[in-house]
Amino acid sequence: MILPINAYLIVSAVLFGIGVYAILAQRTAVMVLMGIELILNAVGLNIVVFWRYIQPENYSGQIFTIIIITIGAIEMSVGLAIMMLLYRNRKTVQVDKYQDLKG
Amino acid sequence: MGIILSLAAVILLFSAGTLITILIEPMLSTTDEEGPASNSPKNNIYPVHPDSWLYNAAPAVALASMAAASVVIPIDKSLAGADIGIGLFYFIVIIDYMVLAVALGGWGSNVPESIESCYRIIAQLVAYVVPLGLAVIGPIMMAKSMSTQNIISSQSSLWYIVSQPLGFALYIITGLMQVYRAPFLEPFSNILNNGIISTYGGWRGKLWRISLSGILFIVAAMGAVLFLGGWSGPLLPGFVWMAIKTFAVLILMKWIGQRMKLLSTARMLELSWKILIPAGLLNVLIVGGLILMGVGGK
Amino acid sequence: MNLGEAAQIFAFGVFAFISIAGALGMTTTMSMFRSGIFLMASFIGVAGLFILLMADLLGMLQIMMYIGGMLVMILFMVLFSNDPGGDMMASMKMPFLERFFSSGLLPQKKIHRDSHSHHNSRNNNNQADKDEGMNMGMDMSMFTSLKPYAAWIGLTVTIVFVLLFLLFPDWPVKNFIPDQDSSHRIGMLLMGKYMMAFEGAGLMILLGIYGAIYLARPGKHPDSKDRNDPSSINEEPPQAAEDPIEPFYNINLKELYEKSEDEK
Amino acid sequence: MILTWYSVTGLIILAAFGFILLIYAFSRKQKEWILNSSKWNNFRFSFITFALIFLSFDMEMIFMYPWAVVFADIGMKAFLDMLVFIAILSSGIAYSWGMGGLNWE
Repeated sequence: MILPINAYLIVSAVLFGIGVYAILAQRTAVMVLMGIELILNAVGLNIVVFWRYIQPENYSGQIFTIIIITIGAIEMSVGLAIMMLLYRNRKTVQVDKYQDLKG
Repeated sequence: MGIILSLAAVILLFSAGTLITILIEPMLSTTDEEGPASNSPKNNIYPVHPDSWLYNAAPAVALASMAAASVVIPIDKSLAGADIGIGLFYFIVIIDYMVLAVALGGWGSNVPESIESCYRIIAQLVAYVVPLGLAVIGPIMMAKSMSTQNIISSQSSLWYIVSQPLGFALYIITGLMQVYRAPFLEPFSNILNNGIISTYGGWRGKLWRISLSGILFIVAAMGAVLFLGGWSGPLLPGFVWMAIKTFAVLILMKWIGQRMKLLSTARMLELSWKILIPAGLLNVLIVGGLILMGVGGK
Repeated sequence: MNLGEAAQIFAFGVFAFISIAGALGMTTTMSMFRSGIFLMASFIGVAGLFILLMADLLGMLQIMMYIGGMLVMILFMVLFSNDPGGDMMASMKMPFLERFFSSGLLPQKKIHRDSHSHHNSRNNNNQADKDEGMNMGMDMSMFTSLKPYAAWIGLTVTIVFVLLFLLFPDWPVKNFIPDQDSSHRIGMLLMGKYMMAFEGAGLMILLGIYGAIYLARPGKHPDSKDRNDPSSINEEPPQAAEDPIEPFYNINLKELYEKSEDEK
Repeated sequence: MILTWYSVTGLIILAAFGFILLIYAFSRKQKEWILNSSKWNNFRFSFITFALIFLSFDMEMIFMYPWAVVFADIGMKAFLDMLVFIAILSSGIAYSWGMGGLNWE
């Protein structure tokens, strides 16, 4: 317990910032999906830190993180299926090329 | 101080185990070995345009995954690397690093055949992880804990191979998929001229050879722990029983390998998703019923 | 400050460095495969932090999920992009961070000089490259136009959170070692209080499978013709050298499947 | 206690990396090159649906392990729970099998 709680929170904050950069700066859809995975992960780390330092006797923090990782996995599979469809119709995955709805 | 002792014990015993596996393999295989046991080129060859970070990291990840997996295997009553509370889950997770290592090596070397073996390895990972998890759940349910020492102590009355034969069969088949031996050696087959083994020469080839044989030894040892009661045995000391059971499982896996037709990745994926996973789900329900009827899980 | 605590601080430093370097590498490296591997390294760093926080079941779950998931995602990346190896992009001028994280790759120019003919052969067999042409400007690049703004937004978000955590550190910290047998405790909670979460997650997994299968619509999209037939794919690998007794497993799933289709 | 277990694992992984660095230092053999052309594009990703449902099935394993550890203590209630869970997931497999997903395109 020698490490203060802020050390872990700063690490997850930096991961969150990099995730935001990854989503905004990347062109291919798969990299955007990886940015989202990174943000989900930073949030999971935050929850485990709060469980460990603030309420160690109640394990519901860990179950919350398990559900978050499940959501990350399912979102990855459905996201890749959608990209599969887009790749087959438009022959490209550059996110900024999908502008049909702009009208 | 205790950590250093158990560290030295694990490293000593598993390097000995791996070397014995390397010596035994030529004896067991009648035909010239095609899969991961084929010998790597002698000269120190390097691909011309490798992705140098990934290419050089691959043997290190392979050896680290083999070494980390050997922490959990108990050799005697007290002599385990570290009796981790979630030992079996740790074991299944650490074996995936071997797949990561082969994928890194395959893609990093930029040679067409090894790139193809990288794709085949990931297809094999997709095939074997879920049935392996389902096969391992039987012993966990009966032992009420995931640590390997508890599983062995709970098998003192009845070995798990007797109460759940379907789980043992599933474990052997997915164990063969895990170590890329005989029926499931598509990523290292002659079509892809031995996959990534042909792109690593000299001592790095030997490193791959050690890791791939070490993983075979460790999966056989874990099979002995899970289904044949590890080091528990009447007369002989613990580690002799463990050695006998491990090599029995090893020889069984090699024997099955020579009997079955080589499966291509397509057949393997269909086999695992259409037959092994339903059988695994059935195995979970059967073991649940057995426990409710009071057979295991005292 | 005995050995245990020093080791803990050292381990925290190593895992924090791995996760932040991995995340940075993911966004900046040119090769797509390598960015997947960097993201995997970042998740393994976070799993190490989980183990340091005594949540070992979560750490192992994290590693298992993200090694399998990441490798599958890399396969999709290779399928979608026509330059996953990062050769073409490695030759362009890059700021420091990109150059550092993609330093292992050999730039395309070298391949040009070495064997000019070989490069052309690579060029004409994938049609997608031909119409986009090899000499186009930055539109092939992996970054959108608003990259500098994104960098500033990411930076401000990080600075805001870090200052928040530094200036207001008054969390009600409790000095208590959690129960070591985490899998037993989680199992009891899953079966007891969080039964709905357990079944809800099952339903969500089912929805994930239904959605993915419906969207990917297998069997309706045979591979496009222009892909050359790779040499190494052959349906039936060579027969094992000698096969004394008939192997017990000899049914061929393909015919089994076709037979059941004919009856339909 | 968790930390001492994993410190053994960490030390063993460090030992493996050290062993490799040691060998790297001692090997001075002359390098020979094999020509390669990065032909990643003849990649036919024909197990798309296997990969997609593998992601979801990986998550099923996560929920099975804690359940398996506490199953013998709880008994019938846990068995019915898992029956529902397995029924849901086998319906996932049946759906993908029916839609023709489980074959190598």
